[in-house]
Amino acid sequence: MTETHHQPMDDVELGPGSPSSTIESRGRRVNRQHVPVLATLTLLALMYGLGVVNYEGFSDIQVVLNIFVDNAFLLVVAVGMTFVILTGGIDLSVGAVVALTTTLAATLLHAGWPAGVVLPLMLILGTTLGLSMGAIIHYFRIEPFIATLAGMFLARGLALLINRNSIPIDNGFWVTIAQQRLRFDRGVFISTSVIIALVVVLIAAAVLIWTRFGRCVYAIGGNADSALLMGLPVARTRIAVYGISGFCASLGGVLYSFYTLSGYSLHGNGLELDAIAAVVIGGVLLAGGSGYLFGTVLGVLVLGLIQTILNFQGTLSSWWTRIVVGVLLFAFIVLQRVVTGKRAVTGTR
Amino acid sequence: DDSGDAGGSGDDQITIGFAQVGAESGWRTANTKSIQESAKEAGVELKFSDAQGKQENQIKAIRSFITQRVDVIAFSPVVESGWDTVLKEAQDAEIPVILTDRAIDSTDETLYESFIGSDFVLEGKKAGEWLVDEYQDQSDPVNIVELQGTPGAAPANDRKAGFAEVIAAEPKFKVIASQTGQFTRTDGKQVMETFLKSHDDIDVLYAHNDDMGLGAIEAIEAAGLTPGKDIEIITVDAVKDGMTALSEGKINFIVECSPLLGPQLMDLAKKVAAGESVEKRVLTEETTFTPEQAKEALPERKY
Amino acid sequence: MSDDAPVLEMTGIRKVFPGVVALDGVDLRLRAGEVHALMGENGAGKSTLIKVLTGVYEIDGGTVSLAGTPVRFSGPLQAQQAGVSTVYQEVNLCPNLSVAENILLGREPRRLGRIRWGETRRRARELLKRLDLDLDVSAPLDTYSIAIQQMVAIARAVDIDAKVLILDEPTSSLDASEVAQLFAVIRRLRDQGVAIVFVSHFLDQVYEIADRMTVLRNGRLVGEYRTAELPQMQLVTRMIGKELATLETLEQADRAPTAQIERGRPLLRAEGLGRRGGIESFDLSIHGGEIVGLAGLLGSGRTELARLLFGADRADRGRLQVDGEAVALRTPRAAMSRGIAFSSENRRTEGVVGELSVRDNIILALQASRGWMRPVSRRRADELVDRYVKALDIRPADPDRRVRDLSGGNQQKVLLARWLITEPRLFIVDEPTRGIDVGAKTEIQRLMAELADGGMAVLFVSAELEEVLRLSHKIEILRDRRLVEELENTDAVDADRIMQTIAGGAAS
Amino acid sequence: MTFHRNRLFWPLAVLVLLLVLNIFFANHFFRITVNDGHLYGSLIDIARRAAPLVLVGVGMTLVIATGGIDLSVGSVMAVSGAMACLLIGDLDNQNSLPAVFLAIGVALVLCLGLGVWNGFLVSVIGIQPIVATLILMVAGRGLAQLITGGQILNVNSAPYRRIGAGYFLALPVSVLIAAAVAAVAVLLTRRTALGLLLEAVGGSPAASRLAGVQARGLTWLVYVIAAVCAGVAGLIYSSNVASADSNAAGNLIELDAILAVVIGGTALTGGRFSLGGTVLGAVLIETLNVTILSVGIPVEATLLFKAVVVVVLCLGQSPAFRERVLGRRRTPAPVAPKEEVAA
Ligand SMILES: Nc1ncnc2c1ncn2[C@@H]1O[C@H](COP(=O)(O)OP(=O)(O)OP(=O)(O)O)[C@@H](O)[C@H]1O
Ligand SMILES: Nc1ncnc2c1ncn2[C@@H]1O[C@H](COP(=O)(O)OP(=O)(O)OP(=O)(O)O)[C@@H](O)[C@H]1O
Ligand SMILES: [Mg+2]
Ligand SMILES: [Mg+2]
Repeated sequence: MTETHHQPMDDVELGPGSPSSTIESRGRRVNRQHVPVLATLTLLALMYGLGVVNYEGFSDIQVVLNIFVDNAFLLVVAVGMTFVILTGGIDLSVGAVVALTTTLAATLLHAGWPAGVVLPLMLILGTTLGLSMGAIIHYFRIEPFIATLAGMFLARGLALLINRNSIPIDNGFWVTIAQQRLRFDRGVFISTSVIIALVVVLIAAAVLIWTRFGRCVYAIGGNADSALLMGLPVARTRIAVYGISGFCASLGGVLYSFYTLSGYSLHGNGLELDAIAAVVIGGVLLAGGSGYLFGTVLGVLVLGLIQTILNFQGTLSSWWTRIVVGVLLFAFIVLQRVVTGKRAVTGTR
Repeated sequence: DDSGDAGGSGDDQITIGFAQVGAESGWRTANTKSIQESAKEAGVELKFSDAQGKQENQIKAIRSFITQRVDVIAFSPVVESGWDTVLKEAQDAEIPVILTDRAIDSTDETLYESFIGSDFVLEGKKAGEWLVDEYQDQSDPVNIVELQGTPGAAPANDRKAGFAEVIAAEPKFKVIASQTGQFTRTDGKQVMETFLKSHDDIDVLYAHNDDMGLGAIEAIEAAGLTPGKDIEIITVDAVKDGMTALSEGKINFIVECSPLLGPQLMDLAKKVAAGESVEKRVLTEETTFTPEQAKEALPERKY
Repeated sequence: MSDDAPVLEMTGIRKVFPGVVALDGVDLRLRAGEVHALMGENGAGKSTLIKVLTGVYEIDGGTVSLAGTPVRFSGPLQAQQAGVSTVYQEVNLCPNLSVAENILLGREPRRLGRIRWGETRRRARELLKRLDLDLDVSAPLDTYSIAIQQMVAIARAVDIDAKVLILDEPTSSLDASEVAQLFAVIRRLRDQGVAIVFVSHFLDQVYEIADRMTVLRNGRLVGEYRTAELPQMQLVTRMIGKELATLETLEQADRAPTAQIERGRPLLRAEGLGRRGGIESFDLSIHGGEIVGLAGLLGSGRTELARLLFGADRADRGRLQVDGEAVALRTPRAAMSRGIAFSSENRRTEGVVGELSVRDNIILALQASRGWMRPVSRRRADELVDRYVKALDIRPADPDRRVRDLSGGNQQKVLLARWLITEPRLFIVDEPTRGIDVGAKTEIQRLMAELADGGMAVLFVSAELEEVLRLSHKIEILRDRRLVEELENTDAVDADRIMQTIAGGAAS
Repeated sequence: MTFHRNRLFWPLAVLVLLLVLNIFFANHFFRITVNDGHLYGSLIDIARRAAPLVLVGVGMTLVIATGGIDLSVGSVMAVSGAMACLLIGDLDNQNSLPAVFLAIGVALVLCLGLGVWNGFLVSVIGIQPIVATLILMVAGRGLAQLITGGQILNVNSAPYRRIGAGYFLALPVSVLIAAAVAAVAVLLTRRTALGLLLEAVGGSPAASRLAGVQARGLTWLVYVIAAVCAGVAGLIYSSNVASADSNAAGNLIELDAILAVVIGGTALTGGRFSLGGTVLGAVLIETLNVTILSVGIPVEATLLFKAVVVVVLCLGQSPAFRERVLGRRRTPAPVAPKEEVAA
């Protein structure tokens, strides 16, 4: 069922001549599990090189940093999505939760609530929504796709109900964070959101690799029934995973509101698809149980890079833009397949 | 941080980075085309980016234009709020910004040089004024149904608000149903079908754009009624198809919202790049059409 | 071994599935330090009883008490926490995780909340060593055969500090030496005072290890007995509810009519066939009417060999002939068109399609070989399905029931029926009697023998050496993924002789 | 069997509820009159609106049965409408029947090609369906816009108009087409062995491969069918308003289609499917949309209303919910949700 396997990284025993390799081919397999990620990385570098060669100013470091600046919120959302997808689920509500977060935050800030209250409130709201969807999915055995679709309707509906117009945010704290730039030499900079996003990535990666909870996430994705029979806390984990996704979505929403300094019920439209695409491009199996968080980061970068290239190209009409996005995506995924030498999902063991 | 000291490259050709909303309607495509063509004519290099309706994509594009050090950045904001951060970056990089078609609600007016485009509220008002005028002799209630644009989009909000403001003056005007038709023909048709079933006393239809109006016409015809007679129709935009219908009397009144900003934009951009001061608000030249005017204007309608 | 207060007591257990009363009024009493066998035919309700006990299913009636206090577990997690550790029937592990993780999942050694991977692997290796297994514990579980996975599951359960250890058919695909290892562990635990529930269809094993047994029939309690007081024949009678006259006759009569078939042109002939990382090049020919047995230890490559002949995996060297004609079997489909059938040892993931009905599962292979445009008519399907449901005694005999709701043994029968209706010329069966009860097992063995008499060739893979010996005309012996010897199954051949070769004695 | 009927009970109940709700808001909701020689009324509207969704849903059901998903259906709809309108718009005589048929044929062949493309990516290259079809979802709409040049293409062809807005024997042609396609699909899957084999592939790819099922070919086939169904839906959509709007056509229909499939009792994990259920689901969704309009739910609240209906429906359908919350003790399914626990 699953084709790629992941292996917790451990510095202690992966070295050559590891005593555990009873059969020689096994020693090599450990590395083989990293192949998809390595391949993605290589292809990413290749694509970047392509941009540098073709476009003036592409080699500017700021171009790379901008990808992070512009996609910090997507990265955070995708991290949450990774947890969900690793259990074999899916969360369609994230885009709408982003919208709800920005709208509600903007409204409350506008009404004069202090940032110190609004910010945690938003995170709690997202997490709660996520947890409730998780509970419905787990206890009532509703397909995640449908439960989170309803969540999407709900969140966006609420956002629309609160205010259908876009609301500017002028709260001091918000504005400061939004416009705070960490500058390095030669004028290049990143935003606070990038730091937040990277911290989230690191924590999430550590959780997945080094905690029982993280391993249980993988186990559920491998085979939920077995996980249950093995005595793992399936209910808790599955619900928590949606909670995490909800948390990440609302944090993503907060970053989004830093990014645009506004709240709007149509923000983050289609963001869920971007997040899913990023996760899957990064090598996580939609069926669950396999993939790395690092892959997700790469996936986000791939999407960001594609868009950067388009912006640098600057001559494409609207429709060619779409077609080229499709073609680049296609080229990337197929090359990824070729490099990793994976065979068809259907009909392989 | 002023190491990369801004655009303004020595040669005479200027580069404009233009971040378009998307290609969501014929109107928008005409707008894009106008800008592309007039850039070519004006000898301006155009960097074009399509945001596919997403604000974040537009911000990314603007940021990318900044790194590419274009001379002028122009864009049609997807929404009103949320541009301060990136526009400040542009300001820091000393790249002037021009807004087209839609405004932003920033309090800091120095962030952009000029805004060129239509006034949606005014459009709504024009529509309302015609209606008031049309029904001035009548004292019976006038039942209006409204087809709104995409919920939350500025043209939808403003056209609704402007219209509402004007007709509020007279209590005989009653909006008995108002739903979104998503700016598309199909939705316009389907929503109208339902309106016709649930209300049999509709006098006037106000659609936020031509396309929804055109869809509604089909629904009205299928119900065995005559559009323009049994139900009077007001729309906004004046695209070619709408004008045709207007000239055939199926629509009664169209408020123009012109997409042909290209030439005006190029003029502005050149001035701005040269450091000249320009007007903060440039209105596009727009008018309104009655069936007779439509018949005249139709032959030279480009879009 | 004493009659003191039971650690665990179940009384009057009732469990109803839609349309089936799976358990009704069943009692089970476990005492500390005993091995208690749970006996019954396929579908008798053994696995259900275990699942009801550990909270996988809700109980519809009856009580459970642990050390005198009534309990009702909400699930395996809670059961484990209360000291009831279980290996469920069929391997229930996560194929995507490493062996080490599968053993220690949920109990990984930690420091400051961070899993210590080195330590985890070390402990996993240690646990496996107790079962005399040396695996690469960082390899993903699904690189190993079902038998190994079963051992891993056992290692996992044994590691849990438990008062009660439940093993549901743990030995169904283990061979003699693994079973011996397992028993050694069981005895050690028993002596430490653990109460052990053991389910198996191998009567010899039961008599070897169990102190006491509870017999179920059709979801009802037949009785509880001391093993020493219930002779094997009586046990069988209790299980099936009638005298089994045929069993004895079969034990004797079904010995293979040793090798008197004509060996003309072989039906299938492999020369130097092999696959990297799977099995080394081997030569093998199979004739019509012949039963060829594969013997070997766990992981010796029997399954790999069988899969090559069916095109389930692709050979990367060597030649294959069917009816003297060179063929390349790239897909199962190609093999099927040559009249070859294959029933996998891994019935849960590669065998039955759980969501589909018994009928659909049975006609699946036949239908696949006809293509979708030529459906098997409903009447024909019903006819075939009815015949095999009867012939193999699939219970419940309801073709519309979802296969996943069948008991393990009955699923296996469905799988066999699927292939039998295609009337193959060569039937490759990998562990066909896994989890099948005594009655049905002899039935299947007889069926194989009969079909071979009718001209069908059979490649018979089984971990149970006796079975191979009893049926085969010719035995191929594998060791370390290499075919090391071919033996005619004459009277001179016996288990010891084969074990010698398998163990790597002087024979090769 | 009873199991299936059980699942469809809830969608049916909700459907009836919505219809009844309509009576209070729409005059003569159930009245069907004859207008211009064809039937006219709210129910007819619902049927007409549901036609494209039924078509897309039928294709989607088959794809989902194999354990896949097709996100590109909306874009395929756009492409098909754009192509047909482009060709017809170029005709000298737009009312020439053969020419219109030819245009439709070309559009459908194009869609077939897109289906082949999707199927190729999924079954041969082995890309996960959601990403494989995401590619076409993005690029396909671009393709449609390329065809129309970003404009709305108008046609003025009476034969073409009949597909989406015309009537045959007083019944809407679009409804007849959708019904015919659904019927053919049912026959195709239940009278041949296609349904069984698809369910086997979806239920367990590994097992069906070993049983000799040609999973690759079948998987490929369903994507082609899905694309052609979407193509027909696209024709209906564009014919309905006699124009091709490559932006709006089929926008977000994939979500509605998947919703319809799930409401109809087909599991997204693949395996057993129910085409009848999907049709019911599609009709339910469109009834919901019409109800929102006729009840006059404010624009801001429509999404909330939809969310509530979906939640109620799904909870009602969930045996676990009925058991736990409504306290109806029955059908105790195993605790673990999707796969096999029994053994
Ligand atoms: N989830 C289920 N739904 C419906 N019926 C079930 C379910 N699980 C088991 N059954 C039925 O309950 C009965 C008992 O099955 P069980 O699995 O307990 O048998 P068993 O004694 O373990 O047999 P085997 O030796 O073949 O494993 C069988 O008739 C089976 O069909
Ligand atoms: N002791 C072992 N050490 C390492 N790998 C093993 C071991 N046993 C089995 N394997 C792996 O398990 C896989 C399956 O082997 P195979 O199924 O052919 O064995 P088998 O002879 O059928 O034995 P059984 O099915 O009884 O386990 C092989 O790929 C082999 O690498
Ligand atoms: Mg059992
Ligand atoms: Mg084997």
